[in-house]
Order: sequence, then C-alpha cells, then structure tokens
Amino acid sequence: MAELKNFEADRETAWCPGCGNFPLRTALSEALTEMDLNPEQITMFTGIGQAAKMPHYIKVNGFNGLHGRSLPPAVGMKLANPEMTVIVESGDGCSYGEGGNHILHNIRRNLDIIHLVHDNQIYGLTKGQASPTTGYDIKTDVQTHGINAEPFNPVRFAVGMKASFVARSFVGDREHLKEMIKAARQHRGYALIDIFQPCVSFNKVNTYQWYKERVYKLKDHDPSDYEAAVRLADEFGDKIPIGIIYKEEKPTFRDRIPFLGDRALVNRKVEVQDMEYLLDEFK
Amino acid sequence: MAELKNFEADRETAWCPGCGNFPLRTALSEALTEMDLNPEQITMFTGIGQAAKMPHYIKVNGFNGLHGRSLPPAVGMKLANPEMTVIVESGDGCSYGEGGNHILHNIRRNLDIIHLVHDNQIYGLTKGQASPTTGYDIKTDVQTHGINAEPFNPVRFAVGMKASFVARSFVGDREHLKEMIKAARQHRGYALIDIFQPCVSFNKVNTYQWYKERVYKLKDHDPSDYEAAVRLADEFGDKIPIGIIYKEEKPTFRDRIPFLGDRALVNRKVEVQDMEYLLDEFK
Amino acid sequence: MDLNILIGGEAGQGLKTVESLLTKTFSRYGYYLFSSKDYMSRIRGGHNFMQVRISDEKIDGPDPGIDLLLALNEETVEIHRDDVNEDGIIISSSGEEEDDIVKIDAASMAEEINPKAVNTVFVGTALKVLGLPITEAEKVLEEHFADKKSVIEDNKKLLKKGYEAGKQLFNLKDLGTKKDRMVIDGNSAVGLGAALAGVSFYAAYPMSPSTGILNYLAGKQEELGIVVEQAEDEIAAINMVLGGSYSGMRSMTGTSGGGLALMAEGVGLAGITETPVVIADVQRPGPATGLPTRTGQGDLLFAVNISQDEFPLMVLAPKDQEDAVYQTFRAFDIAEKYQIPVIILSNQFLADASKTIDRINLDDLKIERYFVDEDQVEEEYKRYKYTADGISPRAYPGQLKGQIVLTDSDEHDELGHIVEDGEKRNMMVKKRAKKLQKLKDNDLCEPDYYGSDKPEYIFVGWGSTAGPIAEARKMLSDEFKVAQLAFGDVWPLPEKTIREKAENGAELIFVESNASSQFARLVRSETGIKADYSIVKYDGRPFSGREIYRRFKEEVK
Amino acid sequence: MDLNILIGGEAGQGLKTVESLLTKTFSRYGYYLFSSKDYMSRIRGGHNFMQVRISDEKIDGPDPGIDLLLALNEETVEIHRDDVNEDGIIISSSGEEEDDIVKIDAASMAEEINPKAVNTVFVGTALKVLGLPITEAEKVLEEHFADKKSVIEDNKKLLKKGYEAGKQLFNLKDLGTKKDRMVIDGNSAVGLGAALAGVSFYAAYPMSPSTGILNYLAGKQEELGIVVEQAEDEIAAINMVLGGSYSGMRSMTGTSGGGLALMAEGVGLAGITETPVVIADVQRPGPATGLPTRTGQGDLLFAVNISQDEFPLMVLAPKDQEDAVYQTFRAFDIAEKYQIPVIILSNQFLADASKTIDRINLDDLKIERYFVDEDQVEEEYKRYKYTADGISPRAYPGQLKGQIVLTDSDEHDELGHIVEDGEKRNMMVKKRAKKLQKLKDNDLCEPDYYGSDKPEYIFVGWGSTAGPIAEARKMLSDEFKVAQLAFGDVWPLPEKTIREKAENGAELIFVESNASSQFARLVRSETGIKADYSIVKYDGRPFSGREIYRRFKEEVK
Ligand SMILES: Cc1ncc(C[n+]2csc(CCOP(=O)(O)OP(=O)(O)O)c2C)c(N)n1
Ligand SMILES: Cc1ncc(C[n+]2csc(CCOP(=O)(O)OP(=O)(O)O)c2C)c(N)n1
Ligand code: SF4
Ligand code: SF4
Ligand SMILES: [Mg+2]
Ligand SMILES: [Mg+2]
Repeated sequence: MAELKNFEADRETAWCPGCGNFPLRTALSEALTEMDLNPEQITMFTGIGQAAKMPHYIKVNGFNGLHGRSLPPAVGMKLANPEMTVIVESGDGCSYGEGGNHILHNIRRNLDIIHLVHDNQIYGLTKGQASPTTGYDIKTDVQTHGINAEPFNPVRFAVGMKASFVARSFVGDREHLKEMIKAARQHRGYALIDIFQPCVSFNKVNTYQWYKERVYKLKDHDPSDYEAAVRLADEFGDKIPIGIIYKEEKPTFRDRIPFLGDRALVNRKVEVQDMEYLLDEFK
Repeated sequence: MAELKNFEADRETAWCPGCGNFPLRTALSEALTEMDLNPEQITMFTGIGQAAKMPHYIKVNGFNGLHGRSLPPAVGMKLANPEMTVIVESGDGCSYGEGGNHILHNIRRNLDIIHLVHDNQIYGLTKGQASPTTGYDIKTDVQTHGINAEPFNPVRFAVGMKASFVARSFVGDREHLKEMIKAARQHRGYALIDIFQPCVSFNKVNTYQWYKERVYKLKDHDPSDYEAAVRLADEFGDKIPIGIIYKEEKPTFRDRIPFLGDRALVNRKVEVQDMEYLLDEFK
Repeated sequence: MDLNILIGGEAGQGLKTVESLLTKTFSRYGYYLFSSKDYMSRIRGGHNFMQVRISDEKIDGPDPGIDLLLALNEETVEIHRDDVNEDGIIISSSGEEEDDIVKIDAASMAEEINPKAVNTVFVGTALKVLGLPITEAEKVLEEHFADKKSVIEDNKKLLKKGYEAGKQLFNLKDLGTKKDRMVIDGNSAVGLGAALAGVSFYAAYPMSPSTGILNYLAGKQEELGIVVEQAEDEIAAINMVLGGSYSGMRSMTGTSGGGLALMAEGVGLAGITETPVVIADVQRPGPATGLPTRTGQGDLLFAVNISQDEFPLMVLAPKDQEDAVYQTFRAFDIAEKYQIPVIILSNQFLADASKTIDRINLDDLKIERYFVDEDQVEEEYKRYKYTADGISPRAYPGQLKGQIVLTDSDEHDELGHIVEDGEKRNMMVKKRAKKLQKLKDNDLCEPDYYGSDKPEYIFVGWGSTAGPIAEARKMLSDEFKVAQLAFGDVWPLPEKTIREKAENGAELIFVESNASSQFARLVRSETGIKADYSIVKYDGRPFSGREIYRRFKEEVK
Repeated sequence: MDLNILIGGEAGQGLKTVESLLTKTFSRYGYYLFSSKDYMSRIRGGHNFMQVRISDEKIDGPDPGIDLLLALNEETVEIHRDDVNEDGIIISSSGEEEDDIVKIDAASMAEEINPKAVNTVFVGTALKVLGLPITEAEKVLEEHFADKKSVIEDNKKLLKKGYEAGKQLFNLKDLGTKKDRMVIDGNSAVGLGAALAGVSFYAAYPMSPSTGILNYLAGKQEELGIVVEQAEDEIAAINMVLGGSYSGMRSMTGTSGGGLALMAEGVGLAGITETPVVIADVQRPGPATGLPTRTGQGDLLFAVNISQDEFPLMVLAPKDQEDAVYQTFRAFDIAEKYQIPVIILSNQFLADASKTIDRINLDDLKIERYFVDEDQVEEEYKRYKYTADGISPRAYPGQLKGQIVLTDSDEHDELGHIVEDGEKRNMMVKKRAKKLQKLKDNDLCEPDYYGSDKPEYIFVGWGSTAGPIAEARKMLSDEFKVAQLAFGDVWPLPEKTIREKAENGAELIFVESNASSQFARLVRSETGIKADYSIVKYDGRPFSGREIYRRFKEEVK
C-alpha cells in the first residue's frame, strides 16, 4: 500500500516561507498516494528554477536537467519504460520561455505524461524578471516600464494546439489540484496542468488573494467541445476558469510507432552475434 | 518609381525546375514593385533551407542567418530603423521546427514585420525529411512508418496565440498571394502568411494539384471575429481556406516602449563626455 | 592496377544510381573500391561528381587523376577534361567522337525505351570500355530495382544498348567474388556500429552531412525494434537521448558542427550527471552554415573544449569506414564504462565515401552494460557514490527494488541532491576527474605507426586523413625515410607514442583539414611537442595522397 | 589600516541593505572599500554573507580574516566564529555578552518603531564600535530610502538606538570625502562601460551571475534612449543583437556559461558574417547548472574555441572593476574595428564585488564607428571586399544610397552571395584570418608586470585573480623575489612579455579558478612555455591573497 510518508524527502527546501510551491507539493504527494503509487514507479523530469527543485523535495526518481529542457528527456523514458508514471514539472519561465519549442512539439508527440507547470507568472530563482505569463501590470528591474510583449496564455495556446488534455488549477484549492493531477494521470496522452502558484517574494500582484478573487471551478463544461474550450481558454480577466478545459483522446507517441507495442526498450536483449545479417547488405 | 527589374538579382538559383519557390519570388517582387518600394527600403531576414536562399535571388538588403533563427535578428532592425520594410522569410522547418520558440514569442512581441513561410510541408534542402507540417500520409527515409507526431497547423496555432495578422495563401494563385503580401505590409504589427509552396522534388503528396483541389478563397469572412477565425483555422482537409483568417489591431513592440517614439536608434548620437552623470551614482 | 573513374553531372541526374550500379558490379568482380562524393548544396542542377577508384589492392583514398570520365552532361567534360590522364578516356553524349572520347547518344537510345533510365546506358558503355562482362551488372540491376520491378527490363535493355555502343579500351579482369569483404560508407558504418552496440534510441535533427546515420538507423528501426526520432531541434535531440540513457537504454545522437554547438550545454549536462551518451559530429566547414556539403576537420578544439567548465569526455575520430564501425561500437562501451559523453568526430569525406573493407568480425564484439548489481547496493542507493576510481554504481529507474535514482544538473552530493558547499564540490570534481585519468591509463588507443623505423619525417594526422597520408607516405618512401602517426583517439590525448617518436629527432609534419592546425596545437598544449610543419587545407575538399605528396615537396622539401 | 567586516544572515534578511548603508558611509569618510558576496542559490533562508574590507589604501581583494562580525542571525556566529581575528569583535542579537561580543537586542528595539527596519540597528552599532560618527549614515539613509520617505524617520531612530547600544572598540577616523573615487561592482562596471561606448541595444536572458548587467542597462534605458530586451532564450538574444549590429547599432548581450553554450552557433555566425558584437560571459562553476551563484574561471578554453570551425574572435578578461569599465568600452571598439565578436570573460567574484576605484576618466574615451564613407564605395557595394588587411568596408542597410547590404551565414563571395568553390572559400578564410593577425600586431594589450625585476617566481594570472595575486605577491615579497604577470587580453594571446620573462629563468606559477589550469594549457599551446606550478581552485569561492600565500608555501615552497 502506498503511504504519504513514502514520498517525504528528508531535506530542507530552498523555498521561501509561504511560497505556493509547498501546497503544490502536498497536493502532488497526496494525489500520488491516493493513486496507490510508490516512489520507484514515478520519474520526475524537471528543468531549472525554484519549481524545478521539486525532485529534491519529494521522493521519486528524478532527472533535474537543464533550464528549459524538462520535456525532451521524458521522451526517452517513455520508450524505455511505458509503465513508468512520468511527471514533467517546471516553472512558467522554464516551460514556456526557454523551453517553448519543446512544449510546442511535445504537444504534437502526445507522450503519455503529466506536465505540471508552476505558473507564478514570474522568474523566481533569478529574482523577479518577467516570465512569458507575466501580466501588463507588473514592472520589474528589467521590465522597467512593463513588459514589451503580450502576456502568454498557456491554456489558449495549448487548446489552439489541440493538446490532448489541458487543465488549469490553483494551489489555493488543494482538492481541485489533486483531482486534476489524478485526471491527468488517468488520461492517455500528454496532459498539461497550468497551476497558479503565488510567488510571495517577487510577484506582488498575482497573490493568493488575487487568484482567489478570480478563479472559479468549471461546471457542466464538456471538455471535448473544442469551441467551448476555445472560449473558456480566452477567459483571463476578472474571472478565470479552473478545471479541465479541453480533452481529446488520440493516439499517443508510442501508439504511432507501429512495431513498438507495449515493449519496454530497457528490456531489449541484444546479441551482437545474431546481427550478421546487417553486414550482408554491404556485400 | 519602383520597377520590377530593380528586384532582379543577376544570379542563377539553386532551386529545382518547377519549384513553388519561383512563383513565390515573382509574386513577392511584383507586390514590392506595386507598393512602390525600392530594394534599399527593404531588408529580408532568413534562416537556412531552400526557401531561405531568397535574399540571394531577389535584390534587397539581406541577412541570411542561421537555420531556425530568421526572426530574432529582425527585432534589432525594427529598433534601428522603424521605416525599413522588414520581411522575415523561411521554410516551414526553419520557421516552425528549429525556430519554434522564436515564432511563439515574436507573435507576442508583435513587431511590425511580414513573415512569409514557404510551407512545402517538407525539409527540402536536407532531402526530404518530415517538417512539422508534414501530413500523416507521407513516409520518408526517416519517418519510415509515417510521422510520430500530429501535423502542426500553423494557422490554428497562430490564431490560438491571437497573432495580430494570420493569413494563408498558395503560390498557385499569384494574385491572391500578392494581395496577401500587400495586406500584410499595410497591417501594423506581426503578419504571418503561411504559403503553400509545392516541393516538386520531395513532396509527392502535396502537389500543385493537391492544393488546387482543396484551397478556396475566403469571402465575407470578418477577420476580426476570433471565433470564426478559430473555426476556419481548423479547416484543413478536403477544403482549406486561403485569405486573411484573423486580424487584430494592437500595440506593436515599439509602441510598448514608451520612450522610443518614432526614433531610429541607428541615428542615435552618443557623446561620451556628456555622460559624466552616469558616474555620479557610484560616488 | 589502379583505375579512377569520375562520374559527373547535375544534381538530380541520378549520379548516385550510376555510381551504385558500377561499384556493386566492380565489387562482385573482386575489385577493391574507394568512391567519394563532391556535392553542391542543392537538389537539382549545379555540378556534382563522384570519384570511383578501383584496384586489385586495398585503397586508402581518392585520387585526382581520371582514367575514365563518365560525363552525364557537357559541363562535366569542360570542368574535368584537364584532369583526365594521358591515356584516359571520356564517355560523353555530346561533342565529337575523338580519340579519347567515346560518344554515345544515350538520350535517343533511352527515348524509345525509357527516358528516365538514360543513365543506365552509361553504365553499359563503361563496362564495355573497361573490358568487363555485363552479366553481373544485370543482376545488380535486378536487386537495385527490386522495389520497382516494372523498370527492370527497360534498364536491362539500355544497359545492353550502352554496352554494345562502346568499344573495349581497358583490360579489366573478373577477379572472382570475395565473400570476406564489404563496401560501406562512413555514415552507414557509424550507424552499423551503433546497431551492433545495441543502440535502442537515436534522436537527431537532420543536418548534412550527418543525415546518413539517421537514415541508416531509421531504415533499421522496425527490424531491430528500436526507435529513431526526429527531434524538433538539436537541443531536444541531446536532451532526449540523455533521458533515454538515464532510463537505461543505449542512446545516441548525431549532427554536424552547428548542431553540436546547440548541443554544447547538453554535453555538459551529460558530464555532470555522468550520463553515458554517444554523439557523432560529422564535420563540415564552418563557422555557422559554411559549406554544408563539404568536408573539414575544423571542430576538433571545439569538441574537446565543448561547454562551460570542465568534465571528463572522450573524443575519437575514426580513420576509415572499417574503423568507424569498430570505434562506434567502442564509443558505447567507453561511454557506459566511464559514464561520460563520447564524441565521434567524423567528416563529410569519411561519411559520404564508400570503401571496400574486410567483413566486420562480430566475434570480437562484446557488449557489457556496467549496471550495478542489485546485491551490491547498500540500503540507500547512491548514484554518485565516491569510489576509488571515480566510477559510481549506475542504475536506471525501476532497476533496483525500493530505490530511486536521482540525477542533477547542479553540483550534488552522493545521493544526487543539490549542494553548495565548497568541500562537496571539490570531492565531486575530483571524482569526475579520476574517471578521465582511469580512461587515460587503461582504455586509450595509441596512434598507429607506419613506415620507416628511423624516419627523417613523420606525418601526423588524425581521423580520416589516415588513408591519404598513407598514400603520400608510400609515394615518398622511395626518396625519403618517412613514417606516419595516425591518431584515432584524440581526447584525452594518447601521449606515449608521439613522445617516443618525437624524441628520436624526426621532423613532425601535421596534416589537417583546418586552418590553424588544431591538432598540432592540442599536441603542443598537452606534451610541449611542436609541429615542425603543418600542411593544412580548408577549402572543403578532401586531401588526396597526391596532394599531400605535392605539398610536401612545395612546403617541406 | 585594514579592517574586515563580515555581515551574515539568511537570504531575504536584507544583508544587502546593511552592506549598502555601511559601505556608502565608509566611502564618504574617505575609506577604500572592497565588498564581496557569498550567496546561495535561493531566495529566502540558507546562509549568505558579505565581506566588507576597508582601508586607507587601495584594496585588491577580499580577506578571510574577520575584525568585525555582524551576525544578523545565530547561525552566522556559529559558522564564522573561528575566522574572527584575535582582537576581533562580534555584534550579535543572541547569546551572552562576552568580551568579544557586543550584544544588542535589535528585535525588541525595532518592535516598537518598525520591525522591518531591524537591520538598521546593526548599522548604528557597527559605526559606534568602529568609532565613526553617525551623521553621514543618516544622510545615506535618506538617499537610500528616497523612494519610501515614510520609513526614513523609523530608520534614523533605529540607527541611533543601535549606535547608543554599542561601545567604541576600534578607532576609525573621518578621512574626509574624496571626490575622485567611485565604488562600483563588476556587473555595473561592464554595464557602465557599455553605456559609455554607446550601446543602443542590449538583449539577454536572465542568468546568474550576469543579470546585474541586464539590470544596470535596463535601469538606464529611458534616460539613455536605448532598448533593453529580455529574449525568450539565449539563442534569440545573440541573434537579436547580431540583427541590431547588422542594422547599425552597437549591440551587446550577456550571460553565463550555460547561456554562452547556447550562443555558440551565433558566435560563429558573427564570425563568418563579420558582424561586430560584444558578449559578456560572467562565469560560474559548471558544467551545466553547476553552482549558479558562485565564481570560477572554467570557461576560458570553451570561449576561445567556441563554435565549430575557425574564425577571428577576441576574448578579454577584466582585471578589476575599474578595468571592467575601460575594457568593455574597448571591446566595442575592437569589435567594430575588426568586425568580430568580442567575449568579455568576467566572473561572479568580479561581478558581485564592489570596489573603490578612481573616477573613470571620460576624456580618454573616444568612440569611432568605422563605417565606410559613402564616397569610398564603388559602383556595386561589396560587403566582403578583399582588402590588404582583411577588413572590408562596413555599411548598414539604408546607409548608402541605392545600395543593398547582403550578409550570409554560408561561405560567400565579396558581395555576400553563397559560394561553393574552393578558391573563393580559401580567399575568404584568409581574409578573415588577416584580421586576427592585424589585431595581434596592433591592438593587443600585453599583461601587466609587477614586482621584482629579477624574480625567482612569477605568478601568472588572468582576469579577476589580479587583485588577490597582487596581495599574495606583496605578502611574499619579504621572503622571495616574486613578480606577477596579470593578463587581461587572453585571446589572441599576447606572447611578447611572457616569452621575455620566461627566458630569464624564473619559475612560472599559474593561479587559476579552474581544475585543469586552462590558461597554462593555452599559453603552452601557443608559446610552448610550460607552467612550473599551477595553483588551482574550483570550489566556487574566490581566491584571497592569504590563500594564495598559504598554497604557495604548501605547494611550491
Ligand atoms: C541556459 C540557462 N539560462 C538561464 C538560466 C537561469 N535561470 C535559472 S531559473 C530561471 C528562471 C526561472 O523561472 P521559472 O522557470 O518561472 O521558475 P521559478 O523560479 O519561478 O519557479 C532562469 C532564467 C539557466 N539556469 N540556464
Ligand atoms: C543548426 C542546424 N541544424 C540543421 C541544419 C540543416 N538544415 C538546413 S535546411 C534544413 C531544413 C530545411 O527545411 P525548410 O526550413 O522547410 O526549408 P526548405 O528547404 O524546405 O525550403 C535543415 C534541417 C542547419 N543548417 N543548421
Ligand atoms: S522566489 Fe517565489 S516561487 Fe521561488 S520559492 Fe520564493 S516565493 Fe516561491
Ligand atoms: S527541393 Fe523542393 S523546395 Fe527545394 S528547390 Fe527543390 S522543389 Fe523547391
Ligand atoms: Mg516562475
Ligand atoms: Mg520546407
């Protein structure tokens, strides 16, 4: 039986007191426990940033790679071991900024993974520059007069890309977040959850309060309705919907590789001496 | 007075006979002439690929940079010289594959530029691998069983991003393409034209014929209607709309830099001795 | 017996088919082959050519002289006529029939039968001119067009027509098929080496001249049950394969210089996370886009010093197509044994040239994976455990019951957790450095040494210049006491042999395809040994033995 | 007089404010300062500290001994107590009042007035302990909180409370304000140098420890009328600034090693397109993420050999904060004169440390842009015209009437059009190489030489180790004949001075913050000169003069 304490990493975090990363970690640990998973059945791929330190603070297999590159290494894991529960996790800067090209193309690949974005609408670790999701009303040491570009709406982008599962959640609602994580794991294919995660040190606008006043839980929305999803994805103002915005069942990356079946390539047995036939083509 | 021959580059091209790049070049030269522009008023930024060789075959200022990096250098030009007509031009692989992160974020920047994508749904110069826009029905030396990822629909993506001008055209309809180029230049802000451009050497599926049977010109579509645009953007099957799919007037990159005004930074005069005041802060 | 055939024409005219039919035929008649390509960066038009050299002895490289010129268009005659040897012959469709020109009207022959198969006429005429029979060529045709059965007959007819239109001018013999040989190009050789080593995941972004590796492995995915994935960019490619390797699969990527530049940070990630990975850099001239379809050796110092700060890595450069198979196999072994990135420095010359080599001996090839045994793991598995030789126990996620595997791009402790203190940093840097030392002590290949025992001159080269240098050495050996040091492993640098040889007073002549003689600079930096001369070339074309011979005469003696 | 203050506490406790208030105050009393930072890679918590060294003479670097320890939390006392000098003093809120501990109950003093301003109490106490008056500190407070007027009074009150709670234990004097000095950190110095050079466009992606340059220039955008843009990634950053430079603006980017790795291909693009660009690499330990907030000099060989194949580039490493201003200014000049990329190798130690320097003399600084004159252009403008010195006429689009400017990443002809033939390739490679030769002949700075005329030992260093080495040299000069070679330009390597000095038989001791003594390897590769010793350090912390002194004794003598 899975137990919550299995996931406890015996380490002090480098997060600030009050940071939204703590409730996110709690929700994640609880969701994993409730899904009856054990640490060795899960691998987490992260980039660099405050969010990306997660594999040091929760006990699962972890590949804490390069800034912006949390997604690509997960491709390798899904080929090696399809049974592994793969979580890609990182900040908004890492996932949508430096890593933009990978999210663009991995939505297309539709790997069976869960992608959790800690969206604090700021670069935390590097001390408060604008991230792609930073809003117009924030000025920073670099964005001295506000941002030079339109804020990125990851949910609208992902729906426009017809990602197979697009959700939004908020660390201030732990039950909701857990529900989303569970749904993401249940979903076959790429599942993006953009998670509002207040940064108490650098984002003085998008606070717990700010989100609480705006988020509302979706009811009676049919996530398979693309046009409805497009409309909801565009709501980012006084009211912001949380929940599963869009969902479509379609072939996963592995499904599209016809000869792969359910094989775990990590178990592939190779006998050099059986490959004589490879030489014959060069006769 | 501008003359068509002004744009003629006295060079043999490296394109294959019958390639869709030729009519594209013709339409572009004609559109520039009809807009009464001269070569020195235009700068073209390209990446690497067959499409990207354009500045060698049409006489304008040209920066033929790196594969995937056609967009970023244009940012510098728009700051140096806002009067310059800036054309970013490259292939589908260059623009949407290697360069994916730049299109993602330059849509947000909304520079006042024209982005022409030669969409032949294939990697031409490297001899026929799948590009992001390659369809399911193509097999290649690398994609031996077809593509492992869902084809990228650049128009749906750009509309989902609310790019300020999104159009699609086809080299088989020269007048239409000219019209689109002119509209793109008239538009203040980033204008993407995804142009169907048959590759006669490597793409045996998406031929002139294939496109001709499918494309239809938009009538009575209001490009400012986002939801209508979303619906049209999703049409990519037996019928494919060409024309301006989405258009929204919004602040450009320069507009968002309040102190910039209409200054051309290339004309900035700098006197070192006038900058004594910069030292005082370190007293 | 040594004969050179140049096949020239436009891109898109099907030179490759002509070359393929001819070389297969020669090979079956028992000839050794060396066939290299000179391509423009375009799909149609322009001027491309291939040089096929055949001999009854092993061949090491190309030769600029032409005995038989197969001109698929008129331009080919114009461009190459001056390089035709005194008693050389031209086969051409245009111009007048002259003493040295065999004129065939290939177009009209093909018109009635199949205009697309026009090139086959040239193959037929060439065989006749050379004095070889047509029978093997017919079989080769059948195999070549096995997918398109309908055209086999047309091609056979045109082969015959061409044959009949020619006249015998050379006197080649059927030497009998040799079963213990292969003809292979350098890209396929790297691909084959990887396949034999058990690569399960290859991810790459297309880039000339490395795409052949991608194509080779992609073509084998289904039968081997492996996955070849085209990445969205080179950054994704390297990070994908690192994820694959972390997950327990042998994983590899390949690219050319520009792509390697984009992978630089990822190579450092492999270094600090101690994730094995094999990376093929098929060099072309740069910087930036440079000459995309040409050859060079300009990436040496870049590869050796790739990425910020320091970490153990190995760089090796296969000397020919045969070596490429074995070295690629070895690269996987070293990568996993030492848990480091290994860069294979190939180049367009090696990659695109086909050579007759001895059949690969699979008996010598053993795969060892070096994963930790479950029963040797302590209570809490430590991915980065300090050990005497710096090599920590490697496991993949899911391998060890009840254990997790944590790997980190930040400096870390034995468990893989982020650390910031100076002591732990020092320990980890030292741990990683020990691996490089062990590699140097145990697994480095000293360069091959050939030629005079007491040489006046030693040619020093690395990678694919080995063959052309060998030819030059042989040509010079009548006049001088010359020798050759052919390096395959270049980083860490094997120092023993060159130190010994340098002490004996011979003059060292470095031969390299780059502008600043990078290998000479590397050797000097590591050993203090200084090049007496450097013969460098950076025009994008391969060295031939003749050119090295000539330049030796001009620049050295 | 030489005094060391260490201020320690958690991230987020406001150490920076304490440091800023104190250093400003000291400076106005006429003291020279050197203030360096030791930060963890986190926002709150952990243990950070700053070392402020003050003297009545110029200071070259940090010193590990502590005369006054300002402990903002208890942990600071635990960690640093052992480093407190014999007659050193600790100011702390916790523990017992002892002989060497001045205990102040800062928290309760602040509670009534303003708990957020608790740190100001420490500033007051420190001034009292040191024997300095409080008046200047009050003015500094007013300026510091000019944006938040409401808190000025609270802070002043707490300053006073702290002052009154202390007792005088040192005897510092007011030396009188010196108008000809500045206190500046290395990142601001690079930013200032760029601003003075007329940078009009700076694009970068945030990365510790380089972000300070971005912040400095961003803060000046409006008043200078320039643009600072945060790019989506480092690849975009370098390509943006190349576009800016092509368009005629002085353009620059900055990053740390991982970002530089991502820029590698773009640096090559600058090389082949001959587009001037200045790139600051503020080094931290790697590879990959490494130790993000620490210092090192591990990127030297990577920077020198950056990107595939070869092209002229310059790498220079500022020796201190003053040099950083002038060298950054010079980097723009060299970049435009030679149309090449120039990499400034700074590091976290230089970047984050503040030092008292002589006020920058603007009279010495002249901007020249080197654009071609309209009337010197022939009928068809040739961007890559062959010239005797390899430098072609540079124009930006729109500059020349009726002319276009074409630039290409492929190998190209004089007009900028793609070429593939070998001859043209050779011409262009040679043209570019000539520029590097000219730079070597005309514009290279030989290293500074200090110390004994007939030394037994010469310390060789590059960049920001100059100060600590100078301290060690002075400490050793009683016992040995020692000298110092301080390199600023590192690539191309200025060879003259080191050759001269090496010939005189002194032993060369290379001092570097990297594991393999990269500069020694570079010097050997270019000159054959071999290091007799290398004192290396790679734990992410800066060298102090004392440490070099100690290691000299341990490892050399
Ligand atoms: C190649 C590279 N560029 C830049 C950085 C510096 N960097 C580290 S984290 C970070 C941004 C973090 O923001 P985000 O991803 O939103 O994570 P957060 O800290 O907010 O959780 C940056 C720019 C880096 N480590 N590597
Ligand atoms: C960094 C880098 N990676 C790969 C390449 C090789 N390359 C050149 S063009 C190209 C693809 C071209 O496809 P596309 O952009 O669609 O242009 P097309 O040739 O089809 O017009 C590739 C992969 C390169 N030049 N640089
Ligand atoms: S900086 Fe912001 S996101 Fe990072 S730990 Fe602190 S509060 Fe959380
Ligand atoms: S390869 Fe295709 S896209 Fe390129 S020139 Fe030829 S036909 Fe055109
Ligand atoms: Mg963030
Ligand atoms: Mg294309």
